[in-house]
Amino acid sequence: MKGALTPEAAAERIPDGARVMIGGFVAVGSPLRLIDALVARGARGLTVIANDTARPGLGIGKLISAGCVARVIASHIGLNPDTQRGLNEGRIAVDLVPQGTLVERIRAGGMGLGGVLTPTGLGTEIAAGKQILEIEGRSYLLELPLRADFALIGAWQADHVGNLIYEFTAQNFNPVMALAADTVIAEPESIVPVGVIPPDAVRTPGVLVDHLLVRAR
Amino acid sequence: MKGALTPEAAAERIPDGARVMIGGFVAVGSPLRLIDALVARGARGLTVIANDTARPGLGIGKLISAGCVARVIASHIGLNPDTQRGLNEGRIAVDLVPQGTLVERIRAGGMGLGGVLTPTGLGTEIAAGKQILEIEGRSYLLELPLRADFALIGAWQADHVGNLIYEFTAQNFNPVMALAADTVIAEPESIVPVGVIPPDAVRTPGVLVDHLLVRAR
Amino acid sequence: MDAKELIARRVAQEIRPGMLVNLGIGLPSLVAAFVPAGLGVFFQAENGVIGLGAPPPEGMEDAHLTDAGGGFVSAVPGAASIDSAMSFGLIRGGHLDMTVLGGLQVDEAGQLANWKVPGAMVPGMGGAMDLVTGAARVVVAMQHAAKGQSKIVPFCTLPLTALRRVDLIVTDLAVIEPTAAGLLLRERAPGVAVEAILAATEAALIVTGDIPEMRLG
Amino acid sequence: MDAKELIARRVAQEIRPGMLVNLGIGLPSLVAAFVPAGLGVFFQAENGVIGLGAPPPEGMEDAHLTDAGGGFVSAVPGAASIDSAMSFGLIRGGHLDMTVLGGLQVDEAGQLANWKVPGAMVPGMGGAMDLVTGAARVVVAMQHAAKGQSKIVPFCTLPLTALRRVDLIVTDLAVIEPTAAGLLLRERAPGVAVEAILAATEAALIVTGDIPEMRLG
Repeated sequence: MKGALTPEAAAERIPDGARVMIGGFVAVGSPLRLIDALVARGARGLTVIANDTARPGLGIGKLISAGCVARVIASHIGLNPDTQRGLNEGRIAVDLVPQGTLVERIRAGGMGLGGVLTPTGLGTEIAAGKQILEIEGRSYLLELPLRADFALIGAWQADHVGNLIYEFTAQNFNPVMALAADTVIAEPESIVPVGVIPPDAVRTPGVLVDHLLVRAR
Repeated sequence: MKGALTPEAAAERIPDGARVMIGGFVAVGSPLRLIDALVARGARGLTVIANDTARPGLGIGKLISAGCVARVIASHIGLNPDTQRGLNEGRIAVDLVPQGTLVERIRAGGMGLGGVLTPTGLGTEIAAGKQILEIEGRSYLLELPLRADFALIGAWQADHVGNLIYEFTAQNFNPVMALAADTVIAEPESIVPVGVIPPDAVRTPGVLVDHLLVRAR
Repeated sequence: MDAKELIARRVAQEIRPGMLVNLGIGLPSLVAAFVPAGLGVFFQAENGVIGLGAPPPEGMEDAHLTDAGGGFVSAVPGAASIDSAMSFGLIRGGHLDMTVLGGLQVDEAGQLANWKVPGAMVPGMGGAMDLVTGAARVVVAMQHAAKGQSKIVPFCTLPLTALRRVDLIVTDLAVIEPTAAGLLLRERAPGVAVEAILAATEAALIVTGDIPEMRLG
Repeated sequence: MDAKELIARRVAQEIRPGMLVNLGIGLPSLVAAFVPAGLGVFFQAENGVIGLGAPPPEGMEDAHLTDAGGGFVSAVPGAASIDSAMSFGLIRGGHLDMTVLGGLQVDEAGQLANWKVPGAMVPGMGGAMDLVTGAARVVVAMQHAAKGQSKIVPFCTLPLTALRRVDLIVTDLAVIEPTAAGLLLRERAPGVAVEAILAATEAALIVTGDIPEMRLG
């Protein structure tokens, strides 16, 4: 852990054109203040890797509507007509990835594995151009690892060394994304002294977190 | 969850020649009463998939010394001279697998993935006969998934629907093994009513557990 | 009884004690209301909970506990929070006993299309490709026709969700079982004649013997 | 100062503030005692804890909290429990800043052999292959010779642990840095002459300029 950042300082570090993983599922568990700061900075040309693009006016949907995003790698954009419109008008490139493949590709990128061998997508249009391996009599698609320049993580609580815990369905993609980016910035709802989060409760070890977002004022 | 079993009943269900994953690391986190019951039953010809074979008289070491084991798939046997002797005398076949590869092969078997693409082992004797894939300019060994007939899991606490939690380093291989066997039997140190283990604390969901071992008398 | 309730009630009859079941958003999510408590069934939401419960009392919503559509839910006693990697490991690894999904088309091979209408609507596959590929049993719950067009067709013209043949189709008119020989008509909705079903179905249906009315429990 | 303490003290000088460090069992585990508190260093044990601490006070040992050798340890404030999948994901994914391992041989290519003596001793690689492949920095801590035989050799005759060139070798006689050009002699133990090191080393060493005595902090 290298210290705490204000949302503004965090947004300044994330340059236009950066590749950014953002946790959350329809904005549940998304780092909402970090997203607002990127919109406020007027970020441009971001590649966003996330489960979905939420809804207009909500979470990642704000980045879409504000024109911050050039490319989306996600499993679902169906709740956000702005993403759909950007795709149709050629302003936003969209790579659709099955949700289970997406999380596993991110995990592979974060854990030093060369790819993911999955039956998901075989025989569908997402298999186009991909290598198929026959292993012990079954077929698998080879899907490549994903990494990013930044991972923006939403958490419920952090301690002073960056250990993170999550609540219920707000966990989703956050733990794997914390493994797969050069710089990891976590936005917890509260920050507590070391020892408050017991070792067995930790879901993301602090050694993976570069910066915490300062507490909300 | 299908109910609780006595150690004797559990050992009766595990036939000679079965392929058995056993959690634990030098017996820390191993299901010790299940192991004792297999020894008492006089099990024969087991294939044991585990991190290590512990020490003589301890955990999996008891299965080795009692002649229950025909084959070991493990990362380390160095603390158990009985395993070493069985190997040298041709009584026990030993497949040595790097620890990180072993856990990932088990996870792949449990999660429906076709294999593991890892740089670990490249250029060493364990790469012999294995497929090597070049992906984005790097080389990876293709390691195959592992599954078993039974997984014997050591846990700290279970609730009545089989949700499991672990303590400190007693977690180790137990959570992945709970994914990768046809029948999963968990041996918790205590069993508590539903609701005592909060949802966010659960490490192995009860839906993965077929049987709990009855409480120790 | 309206069409959606009829479908949901019939699908509920497919659920056996102790199953782990995933319900898609929209129509499939209605099924839960018709599954008797006490069956020991756990509902999984792919965004990260095993043990999804009914919407919470007014004013007790938790922003961190939602279903895959982003709607507020609760968690039943014995629930477990999981991250997306575990969620899709359960799905892809065959640990999910049943999934109930909506459909755009199902064809005579029993293959499903439900994630894209080229040129019109590209919501994305979300978890559908993993669910159809990995679940032990796949039930499609949908209206028999949309805009006067049969959704049960000789050959899917929309992009496939998976190669896998689904196990059952439940519509407001009929229950149909895809088999290697083709689509078997199993049941008809109350008061609906076989001739009416055949007339409303673009695909060929196999009709043998007497076709009973739907079991609605 | 005995040979092992000398090696451990010198290795401790390699550790920088905030690092995540894995210490192998045996000699490498002695290093922790010479790393100043307050550096913000976390020690990882591959069996499942980040934040390994010194042995607990007599009578306070926890059977579920051990190091990779099975010895009782404690956990420092801010520690996190992890399972084997996360543990080796951290190692293989490059999240581990340094590993300190014992060795049987290191050769002029900087390659390490430390897991097998064919026909004599087959302890297994445990986590060593993953650690050497994945850690950001690999330090070998070993006696310069065993039974009068140099352990630093022109070419490893024992099975390799990994293809990767290790970053530093620290022995009771010298500090040696493997490079693309060969093995650079960097430091000599207090009171040991360069000639004595060369005489005790079977491999060729590159000696340029004045070779300082070891920094021991």
